[in-house]
Amino acid sequence: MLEKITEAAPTNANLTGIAILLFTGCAGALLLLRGRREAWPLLGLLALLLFNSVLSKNFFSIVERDGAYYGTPINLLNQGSEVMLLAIGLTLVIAVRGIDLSVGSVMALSGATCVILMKEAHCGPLLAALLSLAVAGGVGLFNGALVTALNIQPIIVTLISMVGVRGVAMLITRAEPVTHTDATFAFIGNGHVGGLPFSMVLVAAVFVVAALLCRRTALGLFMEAIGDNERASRLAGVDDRRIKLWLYGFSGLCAGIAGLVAASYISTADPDRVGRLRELDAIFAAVIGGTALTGGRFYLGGTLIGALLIQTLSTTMYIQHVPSEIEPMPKAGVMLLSCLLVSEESRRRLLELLGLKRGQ
Amino acid sequence: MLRWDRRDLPLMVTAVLLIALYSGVLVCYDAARSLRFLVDLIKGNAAMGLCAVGMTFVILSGGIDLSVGSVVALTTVLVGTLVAGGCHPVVAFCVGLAVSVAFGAMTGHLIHRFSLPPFLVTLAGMFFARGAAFLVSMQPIGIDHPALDWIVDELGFALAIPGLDRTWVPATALLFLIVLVLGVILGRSTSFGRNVLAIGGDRQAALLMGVPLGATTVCLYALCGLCAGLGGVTTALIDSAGKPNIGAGLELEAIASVVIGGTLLTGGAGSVVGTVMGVMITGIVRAVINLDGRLPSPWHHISIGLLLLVFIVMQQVLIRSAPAARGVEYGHHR
Amino acid sequence: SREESDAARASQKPASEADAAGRKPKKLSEIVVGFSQTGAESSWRIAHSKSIQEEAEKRHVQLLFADGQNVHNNQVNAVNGFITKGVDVIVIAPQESVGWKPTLKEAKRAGIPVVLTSRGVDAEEDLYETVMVADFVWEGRRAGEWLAKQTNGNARIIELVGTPAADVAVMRKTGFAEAIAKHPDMKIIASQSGDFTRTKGKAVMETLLAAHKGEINAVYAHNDDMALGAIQAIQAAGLKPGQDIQVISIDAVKPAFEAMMEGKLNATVECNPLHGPLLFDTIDKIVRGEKVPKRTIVPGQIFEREQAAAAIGSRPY
Amino acid sequence: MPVSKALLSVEGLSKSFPGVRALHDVHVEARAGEIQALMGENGAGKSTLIKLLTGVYSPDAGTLRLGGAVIRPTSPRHAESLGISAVHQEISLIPHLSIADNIMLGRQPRRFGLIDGRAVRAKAREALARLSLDLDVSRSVAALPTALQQMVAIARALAVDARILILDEPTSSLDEAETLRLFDVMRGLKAQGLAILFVTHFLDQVYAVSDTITVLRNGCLVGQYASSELPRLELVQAMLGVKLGAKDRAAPGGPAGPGGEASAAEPALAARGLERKGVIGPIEFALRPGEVVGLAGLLGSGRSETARMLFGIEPADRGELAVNGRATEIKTPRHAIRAGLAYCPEDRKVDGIIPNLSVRENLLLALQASQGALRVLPRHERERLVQHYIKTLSIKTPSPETPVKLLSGGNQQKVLLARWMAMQPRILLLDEPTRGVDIGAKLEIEALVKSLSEKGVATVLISSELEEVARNCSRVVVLRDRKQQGELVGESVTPSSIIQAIAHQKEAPSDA
Ligand SMILES: Nc1ncnc2c1ncn2[C@@H]1O[C@H](COP(=O)(O)OP(=O)(O)OP(=O)(O)O)[C@@H](O)[C@H]1O
Ligand SMILES: Nc1ncnc2c1ncn2[C@@H]1O[C@H](COP(=O)(O)OP(=O)(O)OP(=O)(O)O)[C@@H](O)[C@H]1O
Ligand SMILES: [Mg+2]
Ligand SMILES: [Mg+2]
Repeated sequence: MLEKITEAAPTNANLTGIAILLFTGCAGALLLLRGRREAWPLLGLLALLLFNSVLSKNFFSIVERDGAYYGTPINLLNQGSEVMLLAIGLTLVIAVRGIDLSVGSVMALSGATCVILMKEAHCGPLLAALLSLAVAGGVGLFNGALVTALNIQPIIVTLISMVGVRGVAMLITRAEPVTHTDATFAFIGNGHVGGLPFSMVLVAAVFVVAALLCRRTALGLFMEAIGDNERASRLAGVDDRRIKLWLYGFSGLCAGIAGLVAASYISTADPDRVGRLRELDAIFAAVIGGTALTGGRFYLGGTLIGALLIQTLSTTMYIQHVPSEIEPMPKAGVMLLSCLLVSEESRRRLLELLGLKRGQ
Repeated sequence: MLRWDRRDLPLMVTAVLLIALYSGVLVCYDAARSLRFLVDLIKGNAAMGLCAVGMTFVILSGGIDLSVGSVVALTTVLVGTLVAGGCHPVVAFCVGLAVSVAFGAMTGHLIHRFSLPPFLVTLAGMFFARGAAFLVSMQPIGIDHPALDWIVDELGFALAIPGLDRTWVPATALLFLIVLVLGVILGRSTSFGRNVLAIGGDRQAALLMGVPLGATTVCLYALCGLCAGLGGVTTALIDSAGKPNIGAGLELEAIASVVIGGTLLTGGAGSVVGTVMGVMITGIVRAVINLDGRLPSPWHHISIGLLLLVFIVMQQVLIRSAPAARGVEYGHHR
Repeated sequence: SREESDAARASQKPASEADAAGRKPKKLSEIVVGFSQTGAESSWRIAHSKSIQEEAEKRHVQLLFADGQNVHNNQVNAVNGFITKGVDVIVIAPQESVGWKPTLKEAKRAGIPVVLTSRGVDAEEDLYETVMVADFVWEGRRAGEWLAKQTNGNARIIELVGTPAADVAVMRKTGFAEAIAKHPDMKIIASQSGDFTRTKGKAVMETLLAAHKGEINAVYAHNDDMALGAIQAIQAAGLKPGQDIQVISIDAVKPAFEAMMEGKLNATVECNPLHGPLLFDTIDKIVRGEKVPKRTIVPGQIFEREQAAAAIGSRPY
Repeated sequence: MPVSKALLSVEGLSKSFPGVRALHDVHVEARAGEIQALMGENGAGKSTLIKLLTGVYSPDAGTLRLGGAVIRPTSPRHAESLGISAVHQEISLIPHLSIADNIMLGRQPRRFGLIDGRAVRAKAREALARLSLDLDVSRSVAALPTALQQMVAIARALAVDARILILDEPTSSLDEAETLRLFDVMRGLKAQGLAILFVTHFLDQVYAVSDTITVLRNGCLVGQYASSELPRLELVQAMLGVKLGAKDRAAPGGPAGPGGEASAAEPALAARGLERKGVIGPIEFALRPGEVVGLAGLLGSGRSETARMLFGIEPADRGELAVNGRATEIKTPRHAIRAGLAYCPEDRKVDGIIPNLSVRENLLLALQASQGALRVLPRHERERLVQHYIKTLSIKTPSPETPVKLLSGGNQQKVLLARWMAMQPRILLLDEPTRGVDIGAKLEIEALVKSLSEKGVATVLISSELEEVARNCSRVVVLRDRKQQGELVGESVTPSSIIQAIAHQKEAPSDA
C-alpha cells in the first residue's frame, strides 16, 4: 500500500507532499486494521489528495516566511477550521439525536458582537471575544432550553434561531459589514503559533476538550445512550435533559469560536453572509465521519477528517479552475463516492461484485 | 366517520392557532381582508408548498430530501431551454417532470440499495442537480411562448364571494390545491401512505410486517422528485423564466413547514394536512411583515424568528396542557 | 374573464382607480410607495436602501419596505402583496432581471406604476414606467480599460466573479472581457466566484495565489468586498497589494477608499447606490401624470488611488 | 417419529453470526394439523430458526421445503405470500398507527382503489374477536399495555390465510386467561389443518397444547419428540444437556417458603393515597425491608402503572410516599434512583435496552449514571462487575463488547436485570423480570431475588405467572381497574387464592 502511494506521487513533487500522503496513508491503513470507522473518510481524503498531487504541481508546496508556514496545505487547515469547529459541536448534538441549524447564524452573531464591542464599546479584544463567546453559548443554551423544557423538535427550534439570530447580528451592526483592524483580534484568524495557523490551535483545543469530556468521563456513554434510546436511558437514571441542554450550549460556543475566526480572518464582521449554509457543511462533515443523524455512536475524529475532506474538495475546485457554476457537480460526485465508501452495505456489495462474497 | 384521537391533537392545536393567527392578521391589517390576500398566499407559496407535500412523505418515512430546491431549479431551466429551443411548453413540462421523477427515483434507489443515510445522498443530490441546472444553462432564460402566456393569464377561474371581493385564482394556485388534495388522499387512504408511516414508525417492525421497503423507498423519493418538479413548473410559470440559481434554501423552508405542521422529523407521525397549515403559517408570517412595511432589514429576520417561535411555543404548551394529553404513552417511541 | 375580475376589483377599490388615459394627479405626500428590496447583502445594497428610505422620509412619502432576503420569490410575493394592498407606486430593486413578467403584468392590470431601480428587468418596456440603473457592462469595460492602461496591456489576471448567474456578475464579466480582448497579452489566469463576499474572496485568492505562485500581477474583483478580501490574502502571501499585484474593483464603497489611501487598492469603478433623490423626483412626475424617460443611467466614474484622499470625505456610503 | 408427510421440513439448516454459531445442521419437520413446541435455553437458536423461516435472514446452508417444494423466503413479505405467518419475539408493531392499521397493514381491503377504513376496522375487530378481545381499533397501539400489544400482534398473524403459523414466545407477557384463549384459537387452527410452531419457556403451556416438542441446544438439534412421550424431567435435561439429580431444578415443589418474613422494621417504602389522576387510583401499601410483595391483577389492571408511578416515570400527582420513613418526592426516575429504588421495566425493547451499545455499557449504565459523569468506575471494577453478572445470570454473549441488540431476547432481559442488580438498590421494582427467560435462568433470578431480600432489599414483583408470584411473595396486593382492591398475606398466597381474589372481585365478567 505504501509503495503504491510513493509511486502515485509525482516524481517532481516535493518532500512535503510525499510526507503528507504517507502520513495519511499510514494513518488510514492503521485505522483500517483496527477496524475503526474513521478509516473510510480518511481513505477518501487520501484519494482526493492523491488526485491533487497528480494534477497540481504546487499543491503540497509549503514555504516558510517569518517563522510561519504558508502554502495550500496550510490554507486548507486554516480555511477548514471554521467547519471543523462547527462540526465538533454539531457532532455532539447529533449524537443525542439533535441537530443545530443555527450555527451559521451564531457565527455571524459572535463575530458581530465582538467587532462592535471593540469598535463602539472600546472593549479590549480579549474581553470582547469572551463576551461574544458568552453570547454565542447563550444562544445555544436557549436552543437547548426550548428543546429540553418544551420538547420542541430540535430542527425547528434551531431553524427559527437561524433566522432570528441572523437578524440580531444584522441589527447590532446596522446590517453593514463592520471592519475593525486590531492586531490581537486579527491574530485569531490569521496568526501563527509554532508556524501553524492559530485557528488550528483553537480547533485542537476544542477537540481535545470535547474528546476528553466525552471519552475520559462517562459523558460519552450517556450521550450515546440518549441518542440510541432516550427513554431507556432516562429510566436508567441518565439526566438526559441537562446533558442535552449543555450540549446545545457547547455547540453554540463552538459556533461562537468559529464566528470569531471568521470575523478575524477578514477583520470584518459581515452579518449577512458569514456562515451561510455552513451548517450543511458541518453536518456533512459529521455524518461522513461516521456519526449517524439518528443519534447514538459518534466519532469526533471522523468529524475532523470529514471537515478536512470538505475543505479539500472546495480548494480542489478553486485550483482546478472548475467554473463556479458547475462546481457543485464534481462536489456531488465526491460526496457520493465518499458516502459509498463509508457505508458498510455498499462495501459489502462491492466485495460481492469482485467475487469476494462473505458472510450473511 | 370522525373520531377523537390523541394522535390528532397536534393537528387540532395547529389548526386553532392558525385560525387565531389569521384572525389576528385580519384585525390588524385591512389589506388582508380580501380574498386576493388569501389567493396571494396560496400562489406565492405554491412552489414551496408543492415541495413540502412531497417532503412530508419523505419525512414521515424517517428520511429527508435536501435536493428539492436544486431540482426546482433544474426543472425550470430544462423547461426554459426546451421552450427556447422551440418545444411546446406542455412537452417541456413533461420532460422536466420526467427528469425530476427519475432523479428522485435514483436518489431513493441509492438510499435503499446501499443503505446510505438520506441526508448525505440528498445533499449530494442537491449539489448534483444544481450543477446540472447550470450545465443546462449558465444564464437565466426568459420563457416566451403564447401557450405559456395563456396558461398564466387565462387558465384559472374567477372566485367571488358575495360581500368580499372578486379575485382571480391562477393555474399555479390550482395546481397546488389539486396536488394537496391528492397528497391528502395518498397519505390517508392508500396502502402506500400506510407503508410510509410504518417505515417511519419502526423500520424493523415494518420489515417484519412485510412492508416492501425497497419499492416504497424508491417511490417515496420519486414522489418527492415529482413534487419538486411540479414546484419547478410552478416557478417557471410564476416567473415566465427558467433560472439555474433559483430555489436555494427552499429545502429548509419546506422542511420547516412540514415540521411546524406537526410532523415528527424522526418519522412515523404527521400528515399532509398539517404540512399545509405549516406552509400557510410561514406564508402568513412573511406576508404580515411585508404588509406592515415599516420594519428595517434586520427586523425582517428577527420578526420572522420571533413570530414562529411564539407560534411553536404556544403549539407545544397547548398540546401538553390539553386534557387528552394526560395519561401514559406506552411502548414504542420510534 | 380574468380582466373582468380585475376590473371588478379595481372598481371596488378607489385607492388604485385605474384609467388608461392618465391617473388622477396626486401629491407625493399623499401616496403610498411599496419598495421591494433585494436584501442586505452588501454595503452597496445597504446604502441603496438607506438612500431611498431617507429620501422618502424627507419627502413625507409613506414607504412600505420589504426585504427580499436575496430570494427572488420573496420579492415576487412582496410585490403581489403591494398590489393587493393597493399602493400607488411600486419600486422594485430586482435581485434578478429575469422572471418578472407575470408579476409586472399583474401590476399593470391593477394600474399601479412600477419603477425599477438598481437593475433592469427582462420584460416588455410598457410593463414598467422607468428603470434607473448603473451600466454594469460599462463598469466592467472601464475596469478592463484601466487595467490595460496601467499594465501596458500586459497582465495575468485573477478575476473574482460575483455570485454565479447573477446578472451583475455576468455583465461585469462581459464588459471586462470586451475591454481586454483588444490586448493579446492580457490573460485571465483564473476566474472563480467569490460570491461577492470578503471571506470567499480571500479564501479563493489565498488558494489561487498558492497554486499560481509568481504568475499573477493583477486582480479584478466584481465588487469591493471581494477585492478587500483578496488584498488580505495577497498580504498574507507576503506580497504587496497595489504594487506587486494591481487590484481593481467595482462599487466604490468607503472601505475601498480607505484601502486606496493605504495604497492597497489601485482603483475602483463607482457604481452609485444613492438612487433616492432621483427616484422620488421620478415618482413625483409619475404621480402627477408627467412623462418620464424609460431609462435613466445613474452615472458612475472611476476613482484612482490619487483621488482617494480627496474624495473620501464626501463619500456618503 | 410417526412417518407422515411433513408440511414443512427443514434440512441441514445452518446460520452463523460473527462470533456465534446460532444454528448448526438443524433438521425439523412440521406436519399439518399439529402444534409443535420449539424449546431451548436462551440463545439456543429458536428465534434464529424462525427468522430463517420467515426470510429475515438467509441461511448459510440447508434447504427449506414447504409441501415438498423447495422454498427460499427472501423477505417476511415473501414468506407471508408462501403461507408462513409469524409473531416475532420482540413485539413488532408500528407505534403511531392504529390497532386496525397494524393488524391489516399490507392487506387492507379497498374500495375504488382506496383503503376502505370501515372495512379495515371491521376486519381488525373480527381478527381480535377470535381472541375474544374487544378493543377500540382506531386507537394507536403505542397507548396499549404490553400484553395487549402482544395480542394485537397475534391477531395480525391470525388474520392471514397461512398454512404455517409461527409464534415466538407469544405468551411471555400474557396472563392465564389470555393464554388459555390463545390456546383455544390455536387448537381451532390446528383442526383447520395448519401447522403451528410455538416457542415458550413455560413447561405447563408446552404440555397443554403441543403435540410434538423439538428441542434445540446451542444451535444444534437435540431431538424431536411426541409430547406424550417426553416427561418434563427429560425435556429439561434435553434442553440443559445435563442429567438432573435429586435437586430437581425444573419443578419446584409447591409454594416454597416465601422470602424474609415481614420484619417489624420501618417500611422501606410506604405509599399513602398515592395516585395519578386518570391513570392509577390511590395506592396504599407499605413495603418492609426484606419483603417481596407481589402485584396481581388482570391484564390492564394497572400493575405496571403502579410500578411506573412509584419510579417517577409517570409521577404521582397526589398522595405521599415515604422511603425508609422519610417523606420523599419522586418526580423523575432520577429521584427514585437516588432514593434507592430500581425498576426493571416490562418492555425491554423500548424502556430497557440501549440497542447499539455493548453488553458492558448496558450493564453499567445505571450504576454509572447514579455516580455522575465525572466519577468514572475504574476499569478493573467495571471488568469485575461485568464478568460477575455474566456468570451469575449465565448471560450468553460472544463478548461484553457485543451490541446488546444482537443478543437473544432472554439474554437481553438478563442484561437488564444485571443492570439493576449492579446498583444494589434497597427497593427493587421488577415488572415481569423473567419475561422470555428460560427455566434455568428463571430459577437463578428467583434465587437472586431471594438472596437480595435476605440482605434486606424490599422487592415489588409483577408477574403474569401466578406460580411465580406465589413462589416468591409473602404478600400480594390485588389490583383491579387501576385501583387497589385488597391484599393477601402469608399462607393465603397461593396461585388458586390469587386467582380467587382476582376472580372474586370480577363478579360480572367484563369479557363477553
Ligand atoms: N443478528 C445477530 N447478530 C449476531 N448474533 C446474533 C444475531 N441474532 C442472534 N444472534 C445470536 O444467535 C444466538 C441465538 O439467538 P436466538 O435469538 O435464536 O436465541 P433464542 O433461542 O431465541 O433465545 P431466547 O429464548 O433468549 O429468545 C444467540 O447467541 C444470539 O446472541
Ligand atoms: N382492554 C383495554 N383496552 C385498552 N386499553 C387498556 C385495556 N386494558 C387496559 N388498558 C390500558 O392499560 C393500562 C393499565 O395497564 P398496565 O400495563 O398498568 O396493566 P398491567 O396490569 O400491568 O397489565 P400488563 O401486565 O399486561 O402490562 C390502562 O391505563 C389502560 O389504558
Ligand atoms: Mg428468541
Ligand atoms: Mg404490565
